[in-house]
Amino acid sequence: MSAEPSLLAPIAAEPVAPARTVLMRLVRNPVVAIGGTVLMLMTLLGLFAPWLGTLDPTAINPSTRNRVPGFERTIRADDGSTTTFKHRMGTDSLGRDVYSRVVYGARVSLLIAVSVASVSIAIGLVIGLIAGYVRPLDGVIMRFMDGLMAIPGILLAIAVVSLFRSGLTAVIIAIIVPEIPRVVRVVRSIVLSVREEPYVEAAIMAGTRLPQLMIRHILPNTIAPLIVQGTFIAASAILVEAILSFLGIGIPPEIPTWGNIMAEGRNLFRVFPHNILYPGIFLGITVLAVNMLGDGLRDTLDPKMAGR
Amino acid sequence: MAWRLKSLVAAAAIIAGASLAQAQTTLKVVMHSDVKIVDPIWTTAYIVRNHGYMIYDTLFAMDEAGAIKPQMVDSFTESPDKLTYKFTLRDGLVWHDGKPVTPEDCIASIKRWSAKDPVGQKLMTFVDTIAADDAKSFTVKLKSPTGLLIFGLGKPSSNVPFMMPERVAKTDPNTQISEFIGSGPFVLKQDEWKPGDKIVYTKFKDYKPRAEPASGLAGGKVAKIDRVEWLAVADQQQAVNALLAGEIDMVEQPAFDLIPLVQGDKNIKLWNYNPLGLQYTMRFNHTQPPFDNPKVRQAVTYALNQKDFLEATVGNPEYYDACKAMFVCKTPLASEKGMEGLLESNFKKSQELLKEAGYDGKPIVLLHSTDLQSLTNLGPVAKQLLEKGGFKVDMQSSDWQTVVSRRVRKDPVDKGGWNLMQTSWVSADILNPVMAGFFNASCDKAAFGWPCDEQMEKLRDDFAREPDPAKQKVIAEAVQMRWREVVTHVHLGQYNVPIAARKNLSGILTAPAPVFWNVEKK
Amino acid sequence: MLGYILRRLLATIPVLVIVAVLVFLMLRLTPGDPAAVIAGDNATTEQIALIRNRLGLDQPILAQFAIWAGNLFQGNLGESFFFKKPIGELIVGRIEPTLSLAFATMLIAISVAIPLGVLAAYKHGSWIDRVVMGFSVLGFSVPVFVIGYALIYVFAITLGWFPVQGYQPLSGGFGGFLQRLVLPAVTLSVIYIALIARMTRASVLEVLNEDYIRTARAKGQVERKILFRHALKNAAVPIVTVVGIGIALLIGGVVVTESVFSIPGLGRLTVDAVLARDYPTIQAVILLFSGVYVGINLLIDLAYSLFDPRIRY
Amino acid sequence: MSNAQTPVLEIAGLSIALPGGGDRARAVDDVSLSVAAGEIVCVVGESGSGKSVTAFSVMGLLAKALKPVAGAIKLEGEDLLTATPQRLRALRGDRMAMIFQEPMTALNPVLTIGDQIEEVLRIHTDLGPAERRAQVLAMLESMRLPEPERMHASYPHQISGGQRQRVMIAAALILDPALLIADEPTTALDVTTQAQILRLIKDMQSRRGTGVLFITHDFGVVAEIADRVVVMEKGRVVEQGPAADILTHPQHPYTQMLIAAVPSLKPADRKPALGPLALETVGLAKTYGSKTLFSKARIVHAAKDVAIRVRRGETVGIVGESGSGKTTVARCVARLMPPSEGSILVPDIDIAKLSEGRLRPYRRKIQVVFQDPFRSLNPRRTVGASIVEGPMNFGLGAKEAMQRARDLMALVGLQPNALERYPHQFSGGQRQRIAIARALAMEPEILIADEAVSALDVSVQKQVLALLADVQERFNLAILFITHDLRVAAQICDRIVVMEKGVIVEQGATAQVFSAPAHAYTRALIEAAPGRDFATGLAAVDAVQA
Repeated sequence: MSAEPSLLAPIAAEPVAPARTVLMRLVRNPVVAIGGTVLMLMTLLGLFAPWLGTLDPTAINPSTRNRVPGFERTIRADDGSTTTFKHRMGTDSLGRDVYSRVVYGARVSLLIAVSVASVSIAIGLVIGLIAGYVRPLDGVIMRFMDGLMAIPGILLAIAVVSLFRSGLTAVIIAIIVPEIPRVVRVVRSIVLSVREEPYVEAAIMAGTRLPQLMIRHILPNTIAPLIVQGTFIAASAILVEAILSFLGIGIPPEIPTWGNIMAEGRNLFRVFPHNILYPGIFLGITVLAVNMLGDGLRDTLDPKMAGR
Repeated sequence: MAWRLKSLVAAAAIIAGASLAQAQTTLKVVMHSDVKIVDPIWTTAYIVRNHGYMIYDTLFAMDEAGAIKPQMVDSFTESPDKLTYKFTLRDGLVWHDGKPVTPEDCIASIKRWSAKDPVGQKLMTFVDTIAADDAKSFTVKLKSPTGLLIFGLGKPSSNVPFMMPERVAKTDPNTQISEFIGSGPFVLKQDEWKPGDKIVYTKFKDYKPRAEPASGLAGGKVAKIDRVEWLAVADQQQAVNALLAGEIDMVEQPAFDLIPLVQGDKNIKLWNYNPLGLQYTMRFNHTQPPFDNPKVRQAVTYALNQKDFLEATVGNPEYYDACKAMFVCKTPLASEKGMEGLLESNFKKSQELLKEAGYDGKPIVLLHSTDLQSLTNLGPVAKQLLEKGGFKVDMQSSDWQTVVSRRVRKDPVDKGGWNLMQTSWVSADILNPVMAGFFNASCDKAAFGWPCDEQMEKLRDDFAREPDPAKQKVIAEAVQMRWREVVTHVHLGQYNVPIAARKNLSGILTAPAPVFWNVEKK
Repeated sequence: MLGYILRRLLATIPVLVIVAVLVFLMLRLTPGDPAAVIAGDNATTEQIALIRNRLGLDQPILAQFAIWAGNLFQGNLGESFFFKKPIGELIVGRIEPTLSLAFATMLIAISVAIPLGVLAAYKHGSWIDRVVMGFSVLGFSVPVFVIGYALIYVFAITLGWFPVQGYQPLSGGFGGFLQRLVLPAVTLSVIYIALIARMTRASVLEVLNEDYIRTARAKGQVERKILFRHALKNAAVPIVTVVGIGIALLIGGVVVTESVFSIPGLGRLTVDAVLARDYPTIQAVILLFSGVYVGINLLIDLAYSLFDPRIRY
Repeated sequence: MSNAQTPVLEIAGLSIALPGGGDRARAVDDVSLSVAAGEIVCVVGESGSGKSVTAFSVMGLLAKALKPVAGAIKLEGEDLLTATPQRLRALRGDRMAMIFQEPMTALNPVLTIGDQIEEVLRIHTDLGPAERRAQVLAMLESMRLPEPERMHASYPHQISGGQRQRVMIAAALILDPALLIADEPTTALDVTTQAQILRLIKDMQSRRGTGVLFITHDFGVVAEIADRVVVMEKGRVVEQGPAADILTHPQHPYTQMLIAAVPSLKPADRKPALGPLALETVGLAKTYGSKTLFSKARIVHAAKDVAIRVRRGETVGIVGESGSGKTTVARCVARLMPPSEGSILVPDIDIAKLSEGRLRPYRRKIQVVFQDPFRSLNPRRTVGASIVEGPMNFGLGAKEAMQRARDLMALVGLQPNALERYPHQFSGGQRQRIAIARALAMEPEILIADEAVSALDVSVQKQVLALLADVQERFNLAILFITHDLRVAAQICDRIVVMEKGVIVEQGATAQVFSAPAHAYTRALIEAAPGRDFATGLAAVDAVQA
C-alpha cells in the first residue's frame, strides 16, 4: 500500500502562532473592544490628571463648600493675580473640587484594581500550583483556604483594615486576602485536570523535572482563566473599596478614590447629589468596562466557559 | 401594576398602623448614637449621660440661666464657716421598684460618682465625712470651704452625679452596673431594649415633680409622653429622611449639611436647645517632640484660626461662633484676656516661633477620625493651616474608636504614638478650669496629652477653693494667661446643633443635655 | 449518605478552627483598645488600665485564646465588652431581621434570575440575551449602597410607597413586616440576580449543547419542555453551587444594606462591634457567619443528589 | 426490495453549505440515496465524509450554521426540507427516529429510563399514564432487557452501556417509525455488546419492516448488517450498491482503498522474536481501595497477578474489553501510576517501587504512545519543542536534539520543517506520527502503545501500524500493544495476552490464540468481531488486486 496521499503533501494551514490568532480574535470581539477602549480612556484620564484642568484634589476651601456644579470661584495666586475657576462638578463639603477629585480618583481606583488583581493572582497562582501538585500539602493548604473563604470577604476586609492603619496599602491587602482562596481554587482545579492530560504524562515519561513540567506544561493552561478572573477581581476590588469607604474604614478620605468621594458624599445624597453622582458614573462605567473585558476575554480565550 | 402595588402597600400600612394605634403617645427619636452602655458613671459618653437623665434624678441641677438649683434635695443648710452642709430630701421620692429614696442611697451614689469623675475626685479632697442623719437627710462635712460641693452635685454633664439605689451604687466604679433602676421621670423598658435597634422608656407614674416650672435641667420634671423610643439609625441621611417622612418625631443632631433639607419642610421645627453648644478642641501630646516644646505649641496657636474649622464642619454661621474665650462665650467666666494675636492664622509668626524652637521638620502625626460626621472635616483643615504655618503634617485617618484607643498611648510616634488629635466638648463640661479636663496639667495623672505644669495646677487648686464668683473669674483669667504660655490644648471655636423635630412637638427645654420631660406631642 | 454527612461535618471542624484562630489573632493584633473605647472621652489612663484588667485584656494572647476557646467548646460564646449581655443572646436578638432579609433576597433573586437566565440562554445571541447579560453586568457595577439610596429616593421619598428605613418584626404584623422588607431585599438582590442569572444562562447554554437535548429534539419534544424539563434540571448543580458561593456575597451585602436601611440585624451588629473593637462579639459573629457559610455549602452539596441522581453519598 | 412502493426515505441531490472558513464549501454535495421499507442502508465513510451531516439533515437537527442549499429529502413522499418546524416535530419520534453513538450522553442523566421512553408517547399520543407504562414495559421486555420494572425506574448511569443503547432503541422504535437512523450506534461499545446490539437492530427492523439508515465507519459492521451500502468521501457519494457487491467488488478506488485498509482477522505470518528479554512483570497488581472511617473498605482489583514478558523486537498485544485492566497494566509498566504489588523488571532491575528520582534514568527506556492524538501533544508548544524536550532533559544539546528531531520527522513520514508548527495544524494521523517520533527521540527500548490507533480512520490506522512495524524493526523495540480491536491485534502482534476483569485468561502466540482459543472469553471475543466472514471477502479483494 502506498503512503497516505495527504501525509507528505505540504501541511495545509499557515504556520500561525496561536497567540496571534487569539489576539486577532480579541480585537474583533466588540465587547472586548468597547471594554478595552473605555479602560484605556480611564487610564489616560488618571495618568494625565494634572493636565486636564484640575486643581489640587486635596486643597480645601471651607468658604466655598458644597457648591453645585458650574459654580465659579476666583482663585488668588501667590503673586496676587486672580483667575476664575469653574467647578464643573461642584465642590464637596470641604470646598474641594469634585471634578479634580474624580479625575485624580481614577488613578487610585485603577491602581487598587490593578494591584489587587495582580497580587492576588500571583499569590494564588503559587499556592494553587503547590496545592495542585504537591499532594501531601494539598489537604493542609486547602483546609486553610476553606477557612479563609468561609470568612465572608467584607468582614475579613473590615478586620484587616482595622488591623493595619487605614491607608491605601491596608485596603489593598484587605481586598486581596479574601480573593486569594478563590484564585487558589481555580489554579488547583486546572492543575488537577491538566496533570492527567496525556501530554503532561508524556512529558513525565520524557523525564521532565517538576519545575519545568509546571512552567512548560501546566502554567500556560492557567493563563487564560486567570486573565479572565483577574478582570473580575479588578472590578470587584473597585466596588469593595467603595463599600469599605462607605462603612468608614476605607482609604483615608484625603486620598481621592471614586469610592471615597461617594462615601464622603453619601450624607448629602439628597442635598448635593453631585458628590455621589459623578464618581458613581465613573465607577459604574469602569466596572462595567472591566466586566465586559472579562466576559469578552472568557468567550475568546476559553470557548468552553463562554458566556458564563 | 402600579395601582395594585400601591393598594397592596396601603393595605399593609393599615395593618401596620393598627398595631401602632394601641400605644398612647409615643415619641420616636434618633439620638446621635446608639445606647450600648447604660452606666453613666462608668463611661463619660454623652449618649449614656442622656440616658441617665431619662431614668435617674440628681440632687441638684443647673437651670436655664446656669444657676445650680436643688432637685431631689428639698432644702439644705450651710454652716457659717462653710464647712458643714445638711441636705434634706424631698417627700415622696421613690425608686422605680417602689422603694423610697434614702440618704444612704444618695451617699453611696455620690461616692461611686466621685471615684470616677474629675470634679468629684477634686471635691473629695475637701470632704471630711458624709453621713446620714435620718430617713430624709444627710450631712457633708468639709475640711476647708469649696464652691465645688454644690456645683459638683449639680454638674450638668458627664459624669453627672445621678442617684442610684445603694445596692446598685455599691458596685465597683470600674465595673458596669447590672441593674438599671433610678428615680427619674422615665423607666427603662429592659425587655424592649435591643442595642443596635432601640431603647425604650416609659413614663414613671409615681414620679413626684417639683412644683416649679421646668427650667434647664432644674425645676419640675413632668413627663408628658407615655413612651419614648430612641432608635439606632446609623445613617444620618436616613434619619433625616425618616423625620421628613414622619416615621420618627425627632432627630437629636441632624448633620449640618442636611439642615437646609429640614428647614425647607413646613412640618419640621428646629430647636436651638443648647445655646452653649459644643467646642472644638485640638490636643497636643506633651510627652513627644516636637510638642514637648512650649514654643512649638505656641506656634500652633498662631497658625490656626477658628473660622476655617467652623466653616468646614458647620458651614452655617447661624450655628457657629468664632469665640476666643476658653471658658465658653456667654457664660460668667468668658473672657478674651490673653488671646491677643492668637488664632488669627499669623503664619509668619508661627514659622518664626518654629525656627526659634528649632523644629526639625519631622512630620507631626495628626490623628484624624473619619466616621463621626462632626469631626471628619477638622483634620484636613488643621493639616492645611499647620502646613502653611511651617509644620509638616502626617494626617493618619481611621475610625473614631481607633483614635480613642490610640490617643491614650504614650509611645513615640514611630511606635504607634501620636502628636495631635482633635475632638469636641460639650460646653457644659468646660465651664471652668477645674471641670475642663484638658487644663489638668498634672503630668502622668492628666488626661491623654499629659501636660505638665505646676503653676497651672496651683491655679486650678485655687479656683477649686474659691467660692466667690467674682474672684473665680479673676483666677479663670489667670489660667487663661498661663495657658498662653504652656498651651495645654487649643480651642477651635464653638458651635451648636439644633434638634430637628416634627411641628407637633413642643416644650423642648433649653439645657446642656437633651431631656424629654416637659416635651409634648399633639 | 449518613456517613457522608458525618464525614463532611467532621471536615468542617478544622475549617472552623482555622477561622477561629485567624479571627482571634487578627483582632488581638489590632492596635485598637476596647478598654479605651469603653472608658469614654474623659477617662484617665489609670481608669483605662483598670478596665483592661477587668476584661482580661492584659493577659498574654495565648491565655486569652485558651480561655475563649475553652468557653467556646462549652457552647459559651462569651459576653460582649459593651452590652452587659451574653453574645448568644445578642445574636439571637439580631437574627430575625437578617434571616428575613436574606430569605426575602434569595426569594426575589431566584424567582427573577432563573427565568431570566434560561430565557437568555434560549435566545442566545439575541437582543433579549444582550439585555439580560447587560443588566447582570450592570448589577456588578454599582455599589449596593448607591442602589439602596436610589431606591429609597424613588420609592420611599418620591412615591411614598415604602417606609424610608427600619424593620418591623414578623410578630408585629405581616403587612408592616413585608412593607419594610421590600426595599432592602430588592436592593440586596440586585447583585444576586446578576450572579444567578449569569450562571443560569451559562450552564443552561452548556447543557443545551448536550447530546440528550438532541435526543429530546429527535423525539419531537417542544422547546419549552426541552428547556425546563431537560435543560434546567441538568443545569441545576452549577446554579445551586453559585447560590452557595453567593452566600458570602450576601453576607457582605447584608452588612451594607442593614446600615443603609437601619435594620437591627447581624450585619449592623458586626459593623458596630468592629468599630467599637468589641472582640468577643466580632469573634462570635464572624464564626457564626463562617459556620453558616460552611453549613449552607454542605447543604448545597447534599442537595446535588436531588438534582442529579448520579451523585450519591 | 419492491420498487413499486415509495421508498421510506429518499434524498435527492442534497447539498449543504458549510459556513465560511472550512476546508470545503459544502459539507454535503449532491448526495442522493434512498431507503426502502425493511431495508438497512449503511452509509460508510471516514471522518469528515459528511455521513453524519446527511443523517442529521433528515431529522432536521442540523446545527443552525449548516444550511441545506439544494435538493430534497422525502420521508414517505413528504418533503422534509420545506416542512414547518411544527410538522417536523410531529414527524420526529413518530415517523422517523434516531439513535446515537454515545448512549451515555444521549440519555438524559437526571431522568429515569421509563420516563425518557414514555416521553415519546406523551409527545405523540393521548395515552393515559397506565397505558403508557404498560407499553414501555412491553417494549423493554422485547428489547430483552432484564427486569423491565426495575429498568423502568433506573437512571442511565445505573445500567450498562449495552443496556443504554437498548433503551435508546426502545425509545426510537416504540411508535413504530417508518425510518430509523442509527448514527454509529455501536462504536462506543465493546465487541461482544456490539454484536448483540447489531443483532437486535436487525431483528427489530426485520420484524417491524422499518427502513434503517445506518451510519458507520466500520466495514466489519457493514458486512454484518447492511443490505445496501453508500460510500461517501468528502461530502460526496462515490459509490453505492448492494452490500455484497460493494464489499467484494468495490469499483471506486476510494472504496477499494478503504476496504483494503481493514485489517484482517486472520493473523499475519510472523517469525517468533528471539531477542533478549526487555520487560517482565511478575505478580503485578493494582488495587484501588478507599478506606474511610464510616464506610467499609471497598477494594477494586483493576489488575491482579499479571505476568507478561516482552522481548526486544517483539510485539505483545494485550486485548480485552473495557474494564479488563489492560490500560492499568500499561500505565503501571510506564510507572504513570505505582503498582500495588509485584515487580516490573527492565529487564533485571525492578522499577515497580523506585522513587521518582531514582526512576528517572529508566524513564527514557520506556516510552508511551497515547490513544488520543488530540490531547497527547501540548497545544501551546511547537511540535519540535515537544520532541526535543525529552532528549534535552537527559543532557542532549539543543542543536543535536533538533537534528535528531528532524531525522525522526523524516522517519515518521513528515516534513522536517513541520517542527516549527503547532499540533492544531496537523491531522490526527499526523499527530500520532509526531507522538511516535517523540517517543523514539528518547531512544527507548520499550514502547507502550496504548490504543494508539483506535481513534484513527482505517486508512490512517493502516499507515500508522505500518510505521510502528517499521520502527520496531529499525530500533529492535519491544512493543507492548494495548488494544480492544482484535483485527489490529491479529495483524501486528507476535503474541497476545487476553485480559478479562483484571486477570490474564489466556496468552500465547497470535496465530495460536486466533486459531485455537483456549478460553471461553477469548472465543466469545473472536466470535463477536463484526463481519467475521468479511475477512474472506477481503482476501478475495486482495486476490483480485493481486
